[in-house]
Amino acid sequence: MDFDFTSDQEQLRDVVRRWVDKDYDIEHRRALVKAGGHAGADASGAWQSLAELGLLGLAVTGEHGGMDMGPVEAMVVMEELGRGLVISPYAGAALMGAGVLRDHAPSELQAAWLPRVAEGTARVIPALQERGARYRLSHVSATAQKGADGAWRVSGVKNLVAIGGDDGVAEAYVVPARVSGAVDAPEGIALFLVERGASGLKAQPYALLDGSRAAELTFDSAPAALIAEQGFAPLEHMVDIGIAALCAEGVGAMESLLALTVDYMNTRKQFNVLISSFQALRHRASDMKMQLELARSMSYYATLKLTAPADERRRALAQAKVQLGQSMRFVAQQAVQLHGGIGVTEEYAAGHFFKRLTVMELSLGDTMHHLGEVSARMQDSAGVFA
Amino acid sequence: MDFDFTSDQEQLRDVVRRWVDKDYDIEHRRALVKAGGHAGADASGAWQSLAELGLLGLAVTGEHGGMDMGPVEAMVVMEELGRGLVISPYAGAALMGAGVLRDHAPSELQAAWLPRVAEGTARVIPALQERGARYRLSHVSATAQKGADGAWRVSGVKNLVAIGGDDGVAEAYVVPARVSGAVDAPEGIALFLVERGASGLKAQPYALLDGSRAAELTFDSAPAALIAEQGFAPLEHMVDIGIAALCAEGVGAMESLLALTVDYMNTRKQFNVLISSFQALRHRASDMKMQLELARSMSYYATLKLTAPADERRRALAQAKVQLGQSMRFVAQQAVQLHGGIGVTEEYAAGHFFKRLTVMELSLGDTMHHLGEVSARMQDSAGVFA
Amino acid sequence: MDLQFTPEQEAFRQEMRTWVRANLPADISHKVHNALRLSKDDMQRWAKILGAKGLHGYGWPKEFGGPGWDAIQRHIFEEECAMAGSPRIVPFGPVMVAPVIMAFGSPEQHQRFLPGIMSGEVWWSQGYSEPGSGSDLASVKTRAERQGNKYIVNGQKTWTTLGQYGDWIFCLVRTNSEVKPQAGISFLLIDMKSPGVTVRPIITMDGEHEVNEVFFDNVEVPAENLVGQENQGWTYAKYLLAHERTNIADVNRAKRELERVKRIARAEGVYDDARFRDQIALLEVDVIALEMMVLRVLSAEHGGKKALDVAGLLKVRGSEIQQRYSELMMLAAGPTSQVFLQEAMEAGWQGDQFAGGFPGGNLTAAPLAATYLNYRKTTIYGGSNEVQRNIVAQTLLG
Amino acid sequence: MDLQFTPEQEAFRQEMRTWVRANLPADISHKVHNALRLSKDDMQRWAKILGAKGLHGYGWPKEFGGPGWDAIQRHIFEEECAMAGSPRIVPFGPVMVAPVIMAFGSPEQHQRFLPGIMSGEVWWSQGYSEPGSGSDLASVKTRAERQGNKYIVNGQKTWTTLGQYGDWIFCLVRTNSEVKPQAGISFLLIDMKSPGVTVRPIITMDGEHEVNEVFFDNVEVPAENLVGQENQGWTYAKYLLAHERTNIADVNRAKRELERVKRIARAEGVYDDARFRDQIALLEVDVIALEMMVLRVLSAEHGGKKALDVAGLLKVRGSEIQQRYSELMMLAAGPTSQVFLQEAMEAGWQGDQFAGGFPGGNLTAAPLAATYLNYRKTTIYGGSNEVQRNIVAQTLLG
Repeated sequence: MDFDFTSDQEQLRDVVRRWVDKDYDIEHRRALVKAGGHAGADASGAWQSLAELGLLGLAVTGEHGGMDMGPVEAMVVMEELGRGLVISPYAGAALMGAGVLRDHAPSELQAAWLPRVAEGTARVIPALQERGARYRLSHVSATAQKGADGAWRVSGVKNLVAIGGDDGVAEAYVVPARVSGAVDAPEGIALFLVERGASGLKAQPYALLDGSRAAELTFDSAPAALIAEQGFAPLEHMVDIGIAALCAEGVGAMESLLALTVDYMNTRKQFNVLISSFQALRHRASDMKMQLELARSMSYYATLKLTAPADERRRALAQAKVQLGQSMRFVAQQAVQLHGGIGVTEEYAAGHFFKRLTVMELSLGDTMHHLGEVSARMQDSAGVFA
Repeated sequence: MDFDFTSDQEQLRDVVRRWVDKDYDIEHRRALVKAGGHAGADASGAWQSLAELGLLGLAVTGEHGGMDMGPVEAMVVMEELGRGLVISPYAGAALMGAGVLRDHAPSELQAAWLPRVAEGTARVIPALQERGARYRLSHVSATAQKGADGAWRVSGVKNLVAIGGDDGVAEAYVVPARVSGAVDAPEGIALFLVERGASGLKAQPYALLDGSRAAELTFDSAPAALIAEQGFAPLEHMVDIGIAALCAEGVGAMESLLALTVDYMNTRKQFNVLISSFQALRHRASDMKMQLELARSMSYYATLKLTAPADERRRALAQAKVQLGQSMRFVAQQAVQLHGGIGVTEEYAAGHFFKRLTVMELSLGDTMHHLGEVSARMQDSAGVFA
Repeated sequence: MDLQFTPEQEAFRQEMRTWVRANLPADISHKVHNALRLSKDDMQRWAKILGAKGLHGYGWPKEFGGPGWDAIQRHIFEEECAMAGSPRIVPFGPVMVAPVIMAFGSPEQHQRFLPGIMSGEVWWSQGYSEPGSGSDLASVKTRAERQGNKYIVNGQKTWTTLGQYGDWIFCLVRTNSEVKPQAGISFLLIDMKSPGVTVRPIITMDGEHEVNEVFFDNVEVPAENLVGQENQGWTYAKYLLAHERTNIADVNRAKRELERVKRIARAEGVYDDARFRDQIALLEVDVIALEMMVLRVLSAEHGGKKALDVAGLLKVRGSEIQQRYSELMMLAAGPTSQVFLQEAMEAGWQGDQFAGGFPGGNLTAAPLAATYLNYRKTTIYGGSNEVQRNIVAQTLLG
Repeated sequence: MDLQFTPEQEAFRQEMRTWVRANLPADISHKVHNALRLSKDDMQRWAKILGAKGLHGYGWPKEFGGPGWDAIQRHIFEEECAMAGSPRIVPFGPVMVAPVIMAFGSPEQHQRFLPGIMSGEVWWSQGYSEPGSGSDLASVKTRAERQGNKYIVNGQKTWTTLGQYGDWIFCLVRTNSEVKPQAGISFLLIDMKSPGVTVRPIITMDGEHEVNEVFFDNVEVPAENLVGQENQGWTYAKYLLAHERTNIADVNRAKRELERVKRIARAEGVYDDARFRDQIALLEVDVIALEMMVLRVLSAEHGGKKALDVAGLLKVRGSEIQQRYSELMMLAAGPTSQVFLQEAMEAGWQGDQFAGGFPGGNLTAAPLAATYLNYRKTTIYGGSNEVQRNIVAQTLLG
């Protein structure tokens, strides 16, 4: 029972933080958002930087050229990306996509893709969201069929495929498709890898409210490689990796936003005194700190439970997302409120944190969804070790 | 659309308030509670006073010697009883019991009982609660059978029969009992009147947490007079009368408690200044005022919807109880918190208000129960006139 | 005590309902019901329709060309407009500056300004807030120096809602800095086409251009545009604030939007989900309680009894409810709410480039997150909710 | 970073679990698991069992006869005690005054007082709060005047928990009123059997006698009972407060009580009611988050790194959670929670006079409302949650 980071982990944090502080300030981010997806394949240069920092192979095993790091290192990186409000498909590609290949793909698929993932030449991004599915992972109506030639082909539409700051940069997608069963059945879902250039694949990009880009992917008998025929458990695992990443990113973002708010309260005057002198506002700041620390605690919990058996892992990740959802909403709303007018402007950073925190609540299951999961998975015993 | 009270109503309020202020201060109440049920049949003298003030006939028609007043007058009286924290089965007897007889009983039963109700010589009190029923009115396992002689007999156990400050003072009870159907079916429930001295009726009194007294009634083939054979709708109506009364009482109690809190904040010093100078506490008081005014608004709503068609009435009363439940909890909890240590003592009045407000939340359906009702009865349209 | 309106009031409601539904353009009400983007033309078209009927100043007394309605009639009219899906009246002219001009302006000012406000021809803006003033409105820094028969105005206003469309702006300006802040303020009407007036957009985090900065650089304002007396402006400003009254809770719009929450929840398949539905039910109770509180205030006002002291409560609760319904709508559409297509907020957009018309969901989801973002303002502006709580506490505790 | 305890820690836990379960009297744990009334004898019996094993002062270092455990071992022991249903250790002796005596007392005081505390023989009370002091502990008014080799103490303490059983009381007393409040306070140990000491009960709204007023009327206290130096008492008091540490969150008890919530909900038929179950689920998340926060603090303490600055947060959150689980239990039992039978809170009561053993419900409902009432204190005592928020804000904002 130990929550210290190793010196290697602290160093990793420093590396990311230094890059963020130097190359990714809020002005830089705003310029990226303004440019939308029209600025080219790697307008931000962020992916290149992440590659140079060696972060893209974080979850890739050594044999495929990666750093073979674990959930704690992923958490460290995500906290820093959150702190800097970095727009990036890092979690989707370097953690979720790479993770599902590493843990669940046949070895030849791993050999074909993981080295490219690690060196930064291929992003493999999950394409999960279907119309009407809301947050139910088992709601898959995309279909996959095995041809006479033994090759798989996928048809269907996936949405909200998070491609980061630029359009069309993923080299492949992880796609759940149904090989049998009813639309909401967990059974009969297989996971596939579909390449960007596959015939029958069309991508239509658009903006999300946090300024990042996403795409609608339409698959029309697109050739696909099988990752896992019993795909639902790997899908859940991949999503849990994503939830843990979101939790860590949320912690980083809330930490920045609280610091911004504290600074503002100690600068801004109303009625001729600093607004940090008003007790009602001081208590609000104290409540934000509470939510941040509860969230940080549950982010650790999420990360450290990623390697637990599936049942225990799913329950813990749902619990964590409920806490993060509540914390992110509270911290975001109160930060804007404490800033007053300037908090709602596009010009000032607080609003951008607000938007990113809002998107995070709506991603991979919102608070109500995960509350339902916690409720359904509740046990008689209680606590971290229950 | 008019929320003014008539001068008659204002006069009624004055009459009750003067009696409360003069004869029913907190010391008086504490003595009653201390004496428990052991001080005799009318230790408080309150019932006698209420009779002398003419309030017991409020809901009784003129032909039976009552004042034939309506829901608004009942609300006025209940607000004042709430303000004075009067322990009394007034709502049960003078509003619910009298009301169900007036609106649903055969005329000979009315003639036999309503004049005695009006003059204060008979309390007719609802006996509703069964084991395992929680707040479901349709959960009735007590049974009624019609003998060969045409007479009804009731068997079963009812609990939490609110008998006010003294033991065993009700002269009769309104008892739902099943003549057919399954335990939870709304159909097959009839309403009966069972007299105090009926053979086979045993009463076992005990205290409630607010210092009032209740009883467990055991009916063993106790002779009963039929109020209504189709009893469920009358039962719902009677309970709605009770909910409106609770709402009004809650408003009165919250008003007193907020005033007490405001006084305390303007008296008590900490760190050498009045605690009313602390902004965080000031905002809390402001939030209490908000809850009080929302509650008052919904108490009016409840009262004015009592005469609406059953569906509309039930929905409105559930909405009101949800508001009152939330308000009462918030105001009670914050009042004690703002008082600090003294707030939790038996000696000081705040705790007694806290306890009464807690009981009111747990009576005739708690907040969660009524939220379920609101949710189940929701319509596409919205608002007071929807 | 009676929850029902009188037969006369009900007849009035019918009359208004008939008129509004007959005269409100369908394209406008479609936009309002679906929170699509309203153009200047949309807003002004409706203002002029009202104006032609003498109702753009529906709160005005008869002597100034208004209908002379009582508080309940005004409420009924507001409710019918809201439920029919009409745009909110831009308040700066008819609701804000007009009553000040009526009460404190000269007969010449009455004649000059009121007809254009009533007709909806002249667009007014508000010049109250300044950079750094926040909730402390009396800290006015914009100076107006008297030079002969004109004032020279220098300074800056901010958060000027829809100021980009403004023809005129009413401003609090400092005409005396030697006295305590409240005592040196004047109330000035300024033609926004005057040389030296610059309007600069403030883009809010929903990407919209709704508010502005307004700069005054040696702007010459004829002295005849001073309302009332020099240095008495704070009195008029307070009068204006007191005049905003019950509609501050905006409960009629809340009712319409609660119905929209239900429609969206149904379309998104969560209306029958117990967990989500409970949240709607809680909001429903909140809206009804707010409406009852508004009705109590109206009744007191109508009856001429002493006013209920709940104005601060109405603002706090009304704004919290606005935020909550905008949040619930967004949560109803769930993941799809993340999609942020500016063009999808324009009426008529169909999203043919997407497989299902709107990425991953229903077109109704297009404005939901934008509204959620936009409504963060409601607990900040018009006297922040913290300031409102201060006021309520002052009344309670001294 | 690791959520697991080390094999050594797990072995220690097993050892403690075995010992606690073997030595905790079943009648006592039955009462604790069902929130029934504990007698003085119950509490002292357990204290003496711990004392005999040298664990009543389980936080003490070896040199004073304690086990010399580290923070994690202490936590594990507390958890095993809590989950087994042992009473909370009455903290005034072993947790509060003992560390002060160890740190600032004389060798004679060590020898005289520590053994009786460890053994559980001597019951200590706390004399900090005074009428009107509230969260302002430095406003001590109880005077101690030095006369030769003794102090004459006059004044009053209040909120003295379980003071009716007290053998000794440690008090903050004013020995100098010429200086600023904090500088004139001394830390005095007083034999409660001394002439002039009167203990008067304060009955709380749950009807219990748990707290007391303690009056001092010319009480003679030997000067050798002064801890440390005269007028340095505030330093010792602060040391004591800092020593209360992580257990302030009482998360282990929260875990046990959350399990009890679930048992009660099941017995009352609401465990499978989605609406009620969601509330339990929310509480479960709260409890786990609190436990993780406590574990983080322990880890930091154990690792010797700089302490996490979350003490105020632990108190606030821990007390809110206590209030919430007590409330949820009461709501689970619903209408039956209104029944208030003092006698039903005694173990063994069967309610034979009632048709079903307990009026209208289950016997487990007997103490629920009383606990709900009693727990209103948790956000008030030990530095009210408002004061804790002040402290957190001070750290954040300066």
